[in-house]
Amino acid sequence: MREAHAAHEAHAALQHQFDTLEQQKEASTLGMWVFLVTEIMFFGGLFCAYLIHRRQAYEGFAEASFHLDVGLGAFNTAVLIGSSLTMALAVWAAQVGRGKACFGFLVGTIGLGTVFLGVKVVEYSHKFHEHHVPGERFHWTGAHPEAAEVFYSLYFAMTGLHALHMIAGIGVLAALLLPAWRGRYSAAYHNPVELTGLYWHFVDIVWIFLFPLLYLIGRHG
Amino acid sequence: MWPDFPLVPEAASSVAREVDLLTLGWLAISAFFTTLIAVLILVFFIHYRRRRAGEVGSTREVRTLPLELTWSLIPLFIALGMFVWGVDVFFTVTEAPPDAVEYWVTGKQWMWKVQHPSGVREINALHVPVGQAVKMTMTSEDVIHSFYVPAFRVKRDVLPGRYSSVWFRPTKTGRYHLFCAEYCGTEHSLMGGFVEVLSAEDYERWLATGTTGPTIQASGAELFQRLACDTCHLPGTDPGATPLRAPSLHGLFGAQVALAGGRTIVADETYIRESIVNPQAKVVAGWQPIMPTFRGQVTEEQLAALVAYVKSLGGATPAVAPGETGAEAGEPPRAEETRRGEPGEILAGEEPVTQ
Amino acid sequence: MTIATAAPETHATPEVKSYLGSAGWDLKSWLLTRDHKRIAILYVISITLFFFLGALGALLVRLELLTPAGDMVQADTYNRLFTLHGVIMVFFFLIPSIPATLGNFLVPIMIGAKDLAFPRINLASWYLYNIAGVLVLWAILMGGVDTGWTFYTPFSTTYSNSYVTLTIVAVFINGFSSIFTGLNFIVTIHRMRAPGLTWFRLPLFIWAHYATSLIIVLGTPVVAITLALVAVERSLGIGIFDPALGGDPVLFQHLFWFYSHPAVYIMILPSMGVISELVAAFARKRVFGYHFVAFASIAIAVLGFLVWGHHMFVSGQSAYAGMVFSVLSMLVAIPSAVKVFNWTATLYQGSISRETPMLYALGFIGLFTIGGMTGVMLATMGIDVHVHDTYFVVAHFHYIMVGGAIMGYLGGLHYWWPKMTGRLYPSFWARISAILVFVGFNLTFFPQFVLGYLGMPRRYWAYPPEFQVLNVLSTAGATILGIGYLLPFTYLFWSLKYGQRASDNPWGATGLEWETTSPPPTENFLTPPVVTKDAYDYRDFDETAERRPHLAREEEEYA
Amino acid sequence: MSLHVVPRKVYYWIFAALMVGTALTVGAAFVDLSAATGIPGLNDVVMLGIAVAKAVLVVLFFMHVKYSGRLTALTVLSGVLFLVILLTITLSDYLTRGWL
Repeated sequence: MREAHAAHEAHAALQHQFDTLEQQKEASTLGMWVFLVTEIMFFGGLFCAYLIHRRQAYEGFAEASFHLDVGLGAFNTAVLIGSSLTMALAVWAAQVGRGKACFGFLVGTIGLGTVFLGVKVVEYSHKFHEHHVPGERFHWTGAHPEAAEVFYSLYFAMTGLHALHMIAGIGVLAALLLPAWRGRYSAAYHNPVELTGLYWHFVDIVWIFLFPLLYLIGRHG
Repeated sequence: MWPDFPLVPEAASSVAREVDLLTLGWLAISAFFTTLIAVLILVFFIHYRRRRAGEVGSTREVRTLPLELTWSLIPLFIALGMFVWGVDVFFTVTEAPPDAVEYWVTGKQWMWKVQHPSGVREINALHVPVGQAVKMTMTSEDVIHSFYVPAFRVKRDVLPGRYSSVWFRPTKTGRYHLFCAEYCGTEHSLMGGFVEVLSAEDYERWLATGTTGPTIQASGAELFQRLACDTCHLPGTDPGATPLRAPSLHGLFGAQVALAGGRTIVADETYIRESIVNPQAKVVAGWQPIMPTFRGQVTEEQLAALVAYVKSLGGATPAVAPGETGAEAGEPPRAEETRRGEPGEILAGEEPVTQ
Repeated sequence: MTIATAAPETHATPEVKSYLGSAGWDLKSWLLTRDHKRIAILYVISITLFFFLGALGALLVRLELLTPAGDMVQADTYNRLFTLHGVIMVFFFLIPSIPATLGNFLVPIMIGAKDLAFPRINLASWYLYNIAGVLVLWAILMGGVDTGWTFYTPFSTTYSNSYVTLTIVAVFINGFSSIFTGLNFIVTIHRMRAPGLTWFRLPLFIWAHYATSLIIVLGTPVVAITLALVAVERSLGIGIFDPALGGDPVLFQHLFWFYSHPAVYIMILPSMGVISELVAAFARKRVFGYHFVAFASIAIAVLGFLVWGHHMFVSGQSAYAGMVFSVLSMLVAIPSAVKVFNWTATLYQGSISRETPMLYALGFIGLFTIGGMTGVMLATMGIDVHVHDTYFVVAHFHYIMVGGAIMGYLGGLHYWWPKMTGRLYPSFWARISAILVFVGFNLTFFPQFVLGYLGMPRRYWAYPPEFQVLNVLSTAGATILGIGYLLPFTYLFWSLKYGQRASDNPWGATGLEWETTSPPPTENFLTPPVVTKDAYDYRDFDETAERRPHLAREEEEYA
Repeated sequence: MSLHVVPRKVYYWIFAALMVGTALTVGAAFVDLSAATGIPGLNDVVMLGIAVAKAVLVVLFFMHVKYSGRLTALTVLSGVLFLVILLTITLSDYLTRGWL
């Protein structure tokens, strides 16, 4: 809430509807969190569909999941966690006003994100060649063809939506590069980096759940 | 009620009065509260009307808690009481009694196809004897439909890919609307016809006018042989015989089935149907997933016959004597002769719903 | 509530420019505005267009139903008409109606802020709404969609031969427009309240909008992804919902109603907020049981998420899940009942005016009571089996959405119109229209309760002849209702140019919005307000003699 | 609210914990825990448990919820709560289908 005595801080980034940078920062942070709640529910619909279908056709899901590459999935998990680390460090660098370091960590985050997407492209093209992409050309030689198609429908929906979020995240990160290089972020003003960080970590969390749910069904069997 | 302008549909089933009573109960409560609110608003509106410009209402501080509790808790208790009553009526309406005779219904855009236990079939019409509890086991060939007979106060969605059921015991002879209540496409409003409730003798007479064919279980048994199901599942022979390639179907219906993968499910109509069209979905523990799918080879009505046959092999519901099905299994298919109407055709003597 | 420092006669200072003209009148200044008040006006224009389009659909539907036979339009056309009516009214009118217009205009003013927290997102919301609107119009012009607004699978995914995907894209985009509004409100209410404006000093309109925003933010994403899956399933032939491909249509219903039941509360809660304001202002009395009404809004928002399965008692859902949904539905009725009782109790010992907004408010309470009572009837499992998907349901939700939400919208529009435009409307015609709407509404929808209990299913193009009398009554009522809607459109439009100029506080009401000029300046207040009182505090009302010039209308009325 | 700069060391530790968690998840997937303990579905429980723990670490430290106000925590929890409502109530329908 605004302070009655608050004087207007003369800062270029302060928008007219706010009294202080502090109020602006708190508002935008809350806004990002509320947005992330909508994202939870957005992915939540898919997780719900996944849960019900997996319960109905567990054996088929396990069978289909065997055809995913655990190595690539685990590698990508590690890559994404690494990108979360560089993202957190980028926020740190912005907070302490080290623009060049912030720039470096942002580049690192973008790089790891790109690696993740690259691996995803490799995985998708495998699926495409094996005709495991649902639709007209879907072809399944093993058991449970119907459940396998449902599984891959959900696989592509969930990882595809996740990848779209990654791409959007990389776009936003790229927009931060120039201001970071120019040292625009400081202890007083680093909100764009921090909010992008929240978003990036959220995307990481989604993958933390997607990895065991999609790649690791019934592997012990 | 005056006859030309009814406010309540005819009550022609054993549960209709109970539903009406429940509705009447709620109506009384609704009328009480609505009248209370309306009268209070009108009285206050007149009595406390503004009499001069700038007048202000009472600014006295009042203790609100006692009133708030009163008007939260009283409606709460009423609502919970009505909930219990509603659940009670719901189970009366939905739980079929054990003596219910099973009919098989298939919905498709935009008609109802009914198979009587005797094997007689009809389209967009349903003839049932008065006083007899009947249970419709229903599925859909395409989209979701809903089987609705207002005079019986029963309704149930009919879904593709699984069976649902509705039951009723007609108490009055007569002709009642049969509607599709779940929007199902272009001719949704034309998907329906009439339920004719006949006296027992009239029903027998009506059945006799159609060409008699094998019972639904018998046509299922015939189909079972024609599709060579028996080569693996062996049900025609000794119920005790041990099949080699597939589990025996004797006593299957209603039983607990252990699946490969560790789960246990109850073998209901939907499971048996799924095992025919998508055999690998739920494989019985200890058996190989070698059964081919019959999707596309059997119609939804033939599936119903197969399921009815498997049900008749014993289980939780009263079974048809094994000898009976075995004897009729060899008869040639008679399905075509017993049809009482073509798709879209409206049976003689019945007006289209829409004039 | 009052302003400690602001001069009360600010409207008299001629140099104060209102938000309407301060940035110029050119189109560009409006289309690129970030002023929440201007965006509210833009939204009023947009939703009014869609309202009349949806109403046209309703009119044609009612005309077709004059006769039992399907004789005016083809069955297929009829199905596209009621779908048009449903999609437009639900997604493009009712959901944005109050939040995006009155809420947008009033939330910042009522909490003493200069604007919403994210003005650009607010403008983006309006643009998304219009993009979605253009897409849905495009779908309609190409031939429309025939799934009903519920998009039930597998009909929508596999069998319908209409523009389902395009419509879904439109609804999807519109969902984000809605989310942007909700997100903005939550942040604004949390972070931008004026000094001294604690949570329990907030007007109940704000509480209602906060609760609404929670539902929007938590529910809308689920329906967005669900409809996206329907579109993908339709285009690529994957099988999430179609049983022929291994899918599950009941799963669709769960996901759909998880949003679409709470969506009913998105429509009714803001309206309830409006009614609280109206009842307090026109009885000149603090709302009885303020805290209970405030918490009732939050309770409705939360409990509203636990009851979606009462749309599915006969769908093949388990009877036990049905029981849970049924009992929870009984619970959600209680906070609604609490509100109705509190509004009624507010009238007691009030000073009740007969201004138009109050007529709408009292009409709302009566109609909402009927809508609510029939709602719990539908949540009673034994009754729902019979009346599910019949005209009983149609009548019930129109009592909530038309008798509730639209009455609230019209009441609110008439209440804040002088504030928004600076003009008064002719109160004689306004009262006539309020009465016409009330009478026409009841005549339209009350017969439908009877029709439904008699067994007439909804979405029927042709029906058995014995249902004709009631259908004719209903269509007759719809005609009156239509006139009742055209009247305000006409005189409100007229008032923009010819209406008497409104004073800052023409109703003599409390609330920060009445402390600023009519219409307000761009940043809402000339002096940042500080709040020292509770909402609806009329204790000092008579002492402020300088208010009297504002009450010229009232002096006339009660001379 | 004053600015809270989290020391870099914390981030490195969290990163290490997340990597260990990932390794454990993969490990848990390939060992038949149900056979070893007799608890059905234990593998899935363990894997999801680790995933939840990892998510909590990310939320608390990388996303600074540990250092933020109650409102932030409440926002996160409400999101999770309503997701759980969606999942459990929907699932409860499917789990109780056979009861009648």
